[in-house]
Amino acid sequence: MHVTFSEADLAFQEEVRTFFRDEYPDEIREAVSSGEELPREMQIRWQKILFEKGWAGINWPTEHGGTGWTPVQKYIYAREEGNANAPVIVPFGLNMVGPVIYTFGSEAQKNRFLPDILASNTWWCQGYSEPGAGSDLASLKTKGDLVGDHWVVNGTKTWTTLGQFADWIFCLVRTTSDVARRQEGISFLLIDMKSPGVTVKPIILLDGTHEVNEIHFDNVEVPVENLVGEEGKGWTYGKVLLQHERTNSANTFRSEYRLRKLREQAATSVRGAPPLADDKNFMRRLAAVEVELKGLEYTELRTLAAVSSGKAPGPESSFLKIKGTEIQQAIDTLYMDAAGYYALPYRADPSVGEGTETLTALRYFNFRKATIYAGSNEIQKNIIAKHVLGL
Amino acid sequence: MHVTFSEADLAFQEEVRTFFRDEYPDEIREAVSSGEELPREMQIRWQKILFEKGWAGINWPTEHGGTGWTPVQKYIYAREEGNANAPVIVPFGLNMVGPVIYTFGSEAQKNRFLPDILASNTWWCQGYSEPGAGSDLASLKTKGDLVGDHWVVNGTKTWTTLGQFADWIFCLVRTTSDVARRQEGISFLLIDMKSPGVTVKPIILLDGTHEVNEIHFDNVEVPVENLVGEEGKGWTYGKVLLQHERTNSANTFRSEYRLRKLREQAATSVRGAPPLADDKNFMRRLAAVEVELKGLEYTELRTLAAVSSGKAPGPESSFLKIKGTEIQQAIDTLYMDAAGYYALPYRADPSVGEGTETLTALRYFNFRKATIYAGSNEIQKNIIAKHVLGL
Amino acid sequence: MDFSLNEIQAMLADSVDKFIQNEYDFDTRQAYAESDTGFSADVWSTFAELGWTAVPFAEDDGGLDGGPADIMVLMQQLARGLVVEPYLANVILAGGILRRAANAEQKERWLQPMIAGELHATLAFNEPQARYRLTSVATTATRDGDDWILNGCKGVVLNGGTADLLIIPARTSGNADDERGITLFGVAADSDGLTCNAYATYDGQRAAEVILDGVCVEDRAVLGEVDDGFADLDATIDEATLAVCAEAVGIMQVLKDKTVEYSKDRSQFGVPIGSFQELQHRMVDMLMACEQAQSLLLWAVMANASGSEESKRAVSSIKYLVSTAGRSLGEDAIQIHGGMGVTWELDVAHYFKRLTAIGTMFGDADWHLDKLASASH
Amino acid sequence: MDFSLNEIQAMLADSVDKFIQNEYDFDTRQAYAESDTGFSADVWSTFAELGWTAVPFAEDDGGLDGGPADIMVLMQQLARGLVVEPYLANVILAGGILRRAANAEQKERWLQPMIAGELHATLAFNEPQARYRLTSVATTATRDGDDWILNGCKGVVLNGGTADLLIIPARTSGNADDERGITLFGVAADSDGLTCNAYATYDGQRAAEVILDGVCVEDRAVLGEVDDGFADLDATIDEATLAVCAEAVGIMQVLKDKTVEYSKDRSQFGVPIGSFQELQHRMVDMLMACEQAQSLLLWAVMANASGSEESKRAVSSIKYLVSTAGRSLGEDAIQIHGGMGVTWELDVAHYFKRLTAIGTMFGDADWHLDKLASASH
Repeated sequence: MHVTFSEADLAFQEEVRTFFRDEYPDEIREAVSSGEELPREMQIRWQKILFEKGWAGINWPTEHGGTGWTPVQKYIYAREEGNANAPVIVPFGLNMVGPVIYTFGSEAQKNRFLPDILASNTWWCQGYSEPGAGSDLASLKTKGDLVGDHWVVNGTKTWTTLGQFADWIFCLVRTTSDVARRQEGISFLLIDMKSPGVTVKPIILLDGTHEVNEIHFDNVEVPVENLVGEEGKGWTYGKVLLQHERTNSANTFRSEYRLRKLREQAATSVRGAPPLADDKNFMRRLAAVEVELKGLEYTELRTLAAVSSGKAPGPESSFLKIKGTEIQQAIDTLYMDAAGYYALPYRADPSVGEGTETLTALRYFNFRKATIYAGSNEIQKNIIAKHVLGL
Repeated sequence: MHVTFSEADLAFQEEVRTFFRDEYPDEIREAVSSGEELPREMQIRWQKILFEKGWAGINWPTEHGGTGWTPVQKYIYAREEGNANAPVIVPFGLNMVGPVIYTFGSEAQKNRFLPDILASNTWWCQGYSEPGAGSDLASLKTKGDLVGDHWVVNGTKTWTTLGQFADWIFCLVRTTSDVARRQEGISFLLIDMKSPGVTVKPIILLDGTHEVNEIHFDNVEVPVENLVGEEGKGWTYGKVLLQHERTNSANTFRSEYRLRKLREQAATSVRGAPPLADDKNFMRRLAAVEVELKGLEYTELRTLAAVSSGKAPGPESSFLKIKGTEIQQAIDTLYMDAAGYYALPYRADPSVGEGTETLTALRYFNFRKATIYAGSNEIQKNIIAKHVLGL
Repeated sequence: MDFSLNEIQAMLADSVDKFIQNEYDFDTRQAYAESDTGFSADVWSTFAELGWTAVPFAEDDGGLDGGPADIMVLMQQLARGLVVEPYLANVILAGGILRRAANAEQKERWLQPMIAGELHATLAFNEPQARYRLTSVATTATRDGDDWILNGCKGVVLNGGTADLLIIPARTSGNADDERGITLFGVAADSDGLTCNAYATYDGQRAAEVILDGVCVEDRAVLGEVDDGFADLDATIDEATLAVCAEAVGIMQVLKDKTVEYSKDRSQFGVPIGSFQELQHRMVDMLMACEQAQSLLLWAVMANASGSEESKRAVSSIKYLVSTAGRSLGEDAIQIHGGMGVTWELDVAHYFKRLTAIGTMFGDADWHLDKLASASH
Repeated sequence: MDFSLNEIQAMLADSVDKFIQNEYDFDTRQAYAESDTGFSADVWSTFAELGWTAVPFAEDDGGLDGGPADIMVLMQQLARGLVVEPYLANVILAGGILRRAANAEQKERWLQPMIAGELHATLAFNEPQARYRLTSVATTATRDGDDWILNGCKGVVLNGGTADLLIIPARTSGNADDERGITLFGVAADSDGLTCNAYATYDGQRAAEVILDGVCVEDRAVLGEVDDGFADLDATIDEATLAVCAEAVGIMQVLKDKTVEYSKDRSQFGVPIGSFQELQHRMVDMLMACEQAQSLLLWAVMANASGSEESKRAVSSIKYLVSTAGRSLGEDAIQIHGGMGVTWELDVAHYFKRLTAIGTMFGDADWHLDKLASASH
């Protein structure tokens, strides 16, 4: 029983640490620290730096330009990335559609799409949710009719994150309606956002940000060669992504970074006030979240150890999603409460408050979404009740 | 908007206060304070004192020897009773079967049973729950067959509180099995505990106390004149009781008394330790319960004001039951945590610990029942969801 | 014992309710909130015409002689419209000081025009280093002949940007955090040396950072006695706390109702989400939180009105509940609304944001629970 | 990185598991708990024969050279049987001190017979006024020629009534609550002036109040250095904390499993209660609490074993979790079992009581969260 790494892993850790120290540009570092959304061009610049380094395809096999890392290496990488507070990779291309294409796509699709995804030349977005569907994903209504050598797509997708920047969208589309189970008859289509009939309508979130969109498809023609895998099997491909989305949402190292920063902040005087570290109540709440996070870290490590020793990951992803998002929100709340009155100003002059104080409430509001998206936490509990407890 | 009482009510309050000061025997007062279960004879002695004073039938109309008090008077009485830490009245006769008999019973039943109930000459117990039924009361299986001028009763009742002392039991018994709704065909029978075929089997609770029992009926003959009201209408009569049982379970003034005592205790040094009042965390938890209790008190007052102005009480009883028992359990927990290691000794030599310290955990364990009995809190929430929120 | 509204309260509740129903729908509110000043001058005039700005003031001062219960009724109704007009800043905060401390000349100069809706005022009770300590007054006022010179910063001054009059607590003696030595000054917003950096707050309201750099005021700017301003400041903040708690309770009820309604309309997996037991129980918890909050609010208002010794404890109790139960009720409302709950478009998110802002105002849950923990009963 | 058991641990786990399965069912446990001594002497001999009492001791002392991870495995398995034999008192508490502080002669006199199961020992780490402060040692030891005279009280001494040897921390210098000035003494239970008032505890175990009234011991009773006993006491209590946390995690898993099982079997309103969504989500919370607890336990055990600087923080973290999440898990287990959950007859209630007792032991949730709050990271 130990959590020490092998010599090779320690050397890898050193390499990653050096990379983040030396090659993470100060300009981007500061933009991330500001707490504001990272501008698109900085996001792409960073992803291209990773591509140059050969670290864009974390989960990808080497044959497609991926890292081919072991689970332990991925873990080490994620930890260093969190410690460095590096930008969160936009997942839709690299972590979502990429793996679907190299797993289920044709050779032509692989050749056409994978290089640009890896190099962050194309910006992808996700067309899963639909208005009125929410967590009940299989109830989707967007339709594709085969007309000649095109799928003619009609319908609406929603909650499409950063769709306003996207070149391409991957969609679940109902291509056969006469099916026994609602999960059947759904296909996985790749759609060029420049196609005639595609409209992007912003959805403004409660904190005033434009982050998600509604995408309308009005007789959009999609060449048949943009169907991934078999017609009607899209649900199966899509589920693979969802599983990934959930594991990813634990965000352990991001949370660890933020808690550490909060402890540092609490030890100093902000705006001439006594340090929050003198406030036992606040520190107790902080400590209670630290305990939960440490538990989650070791739960992840246990999952990792199981995966490394060849066991398939199970519904742990639901567990990690629930705990991870609960902890994220608890941290958001602590930051907001630490700011006191200075959480109130809305995108005020930066001279108001100190550091990121005036953004704390906005983040708190924005991240209420964390327990809703990617299958609400209630849905995750239903999954655990059924698949783990057998209820 | 005011909570002041009328002159007459204030005079009544003074009378009640004087009564508890002067006529509540020290011996019983000390026995109650000890935290141990009150011996049967003291319980009866106290109830007879109330009877002599004319205060036994709090809810009873004057024609049957009741007080005829207004809702405000009952409220004042309950408050003074709580402040005095007077014994809790055993409810089965005075508060439960009594009202059923004077409301639905025959003249003969009224004459036969009511005087002894009022004078606490007979000890009653309740036969509602059955093994395996739990909160699903209507699933009861105890059967009564009409044979000549007797109901022949077979079956088992459980969780019968203090049934080991009882002279009589009132029971819900299925007398017709061919019914459209399970709530039909149930009758309300009064059964002499000395009848042949009645056996009382103790159930020991997790704290080691004998408080509840299983009552077996093996061809017990019950004279037809012991059927209350109409055959098959017992559910309706029984529901009246349950409503009462729930309101009663708020126990606001008992909780208030216990919190006040706990604050006093915290201000003093126990076993030479620094006063708990110096422990900000403990006092914060205590204060948070005080807030909840004050809210409950005013919720009760609002209900009382509504009832006084002629509005019928609604599903508030479920609300009061949930909050009241949650608060009771929170107070139990505080007492146990205050005792620290000295909650551990089990019925030890009284020289171990101070005051009631060694009984605190036992009470905590025993009162886990509070959120289970009288319709579990989950059932109460179902009721509110349906009848108040319309879900 | 009577919890019903008296005739005047019932009329007040009814008139606010009608106003919200007829003239203050959500889109209108949003338009006012996004306007330059953050509220509608016309609506504010209407408030004055309807006498709402006069409620807590003495008849001799042109008021309606109302008390905490009347303010409670009004605030609980205004909450339903998420009203952005500066009632709290003008009537409760500045008004609370003026009512208590102003002399006849000051009332004529400041209070009466404020009641008439012609002068905007606010109370700068907060400083950047203060967190929730009212006594943390680092702003100084020093004698300069017959005048006073004020120096310091005031933080998150509610509606500071549109106020004509700023009431400034300043230290005239004593040490940081002493109660004694705080003096209240009425300072015109256009005074030399006064800078006001105004901004929107996340709840659709407005506030400002105010810098006083050698601001010179005459002696007649002093409200009440020199060095003795704390008691009035403290009493005013207690009233303001009750006022925002009444608003919060109103918001909690709206959020609860809207969530229950939504759960009946919204279907998932072929059934209304309100049929899921776990959500049902959560909505029952929301209902119970509303009832507890309403109960504590009544207690606190009556205790405050009667000047009972319980008053401070009651105020901290309702504020603690609003900050804790209000927060979890708000979070549940958003969660049950799902994706829709986190959009700007839906009013629910804006009720939630206002409720969150109130949670912090005049002391958060920790602050008030600390007071309750050390209170003797 | 490897969380699997090594060969010895797997064998240990397996042998305890087999023992519980075959020889320690619930009725047997209850009979032992209700016997005069509160445990079975035969079972204790078996423990010694199987080498379980030897686990944490050095090979030179007749031990198996095991570490915290081995103790964790053992305690987590013993938990499943709610074992009442005094493993904690003898092996972890008294053994922890003897292992660290005893000289060769003392080891031969006390440690080896204890490992052999022939001598019962315990550590009287608590005093009536101490609450959870280990430093609160008011019991005094004063020099009397070559001997020491002990006076004072020790409270809730685990298995004090059946111990032959009591290890008594006593103050030989310094003031109340000083770390320095505490000396550890090995005192025979039958010493003149030592009174032991033994009683059962609510979790089916035993404890005692011990009064030392001029108890005279020779100098060779001193374990370790005079005045310098605190470090060994503190390290032993950390290990004991981990041991009871491992037991608690074992109990939590049992309670979770039994509750899930019960909810499948038990029907109400014509369906298994496990089909009610609200209960399902609560059982998911129970599962998640078990996973978090298991994770923190592993962290704490590894940190303690490696003597890492995180060790204290890790111990407080798992104890805090066990005391809070354990409590609510236990309460939920009882609630979901309904009426059956509050009966003596069902084992569930007894697991719950033991879990509650552990919640208090070596510091409750508040105590450990305070430590975590002020820890620097």
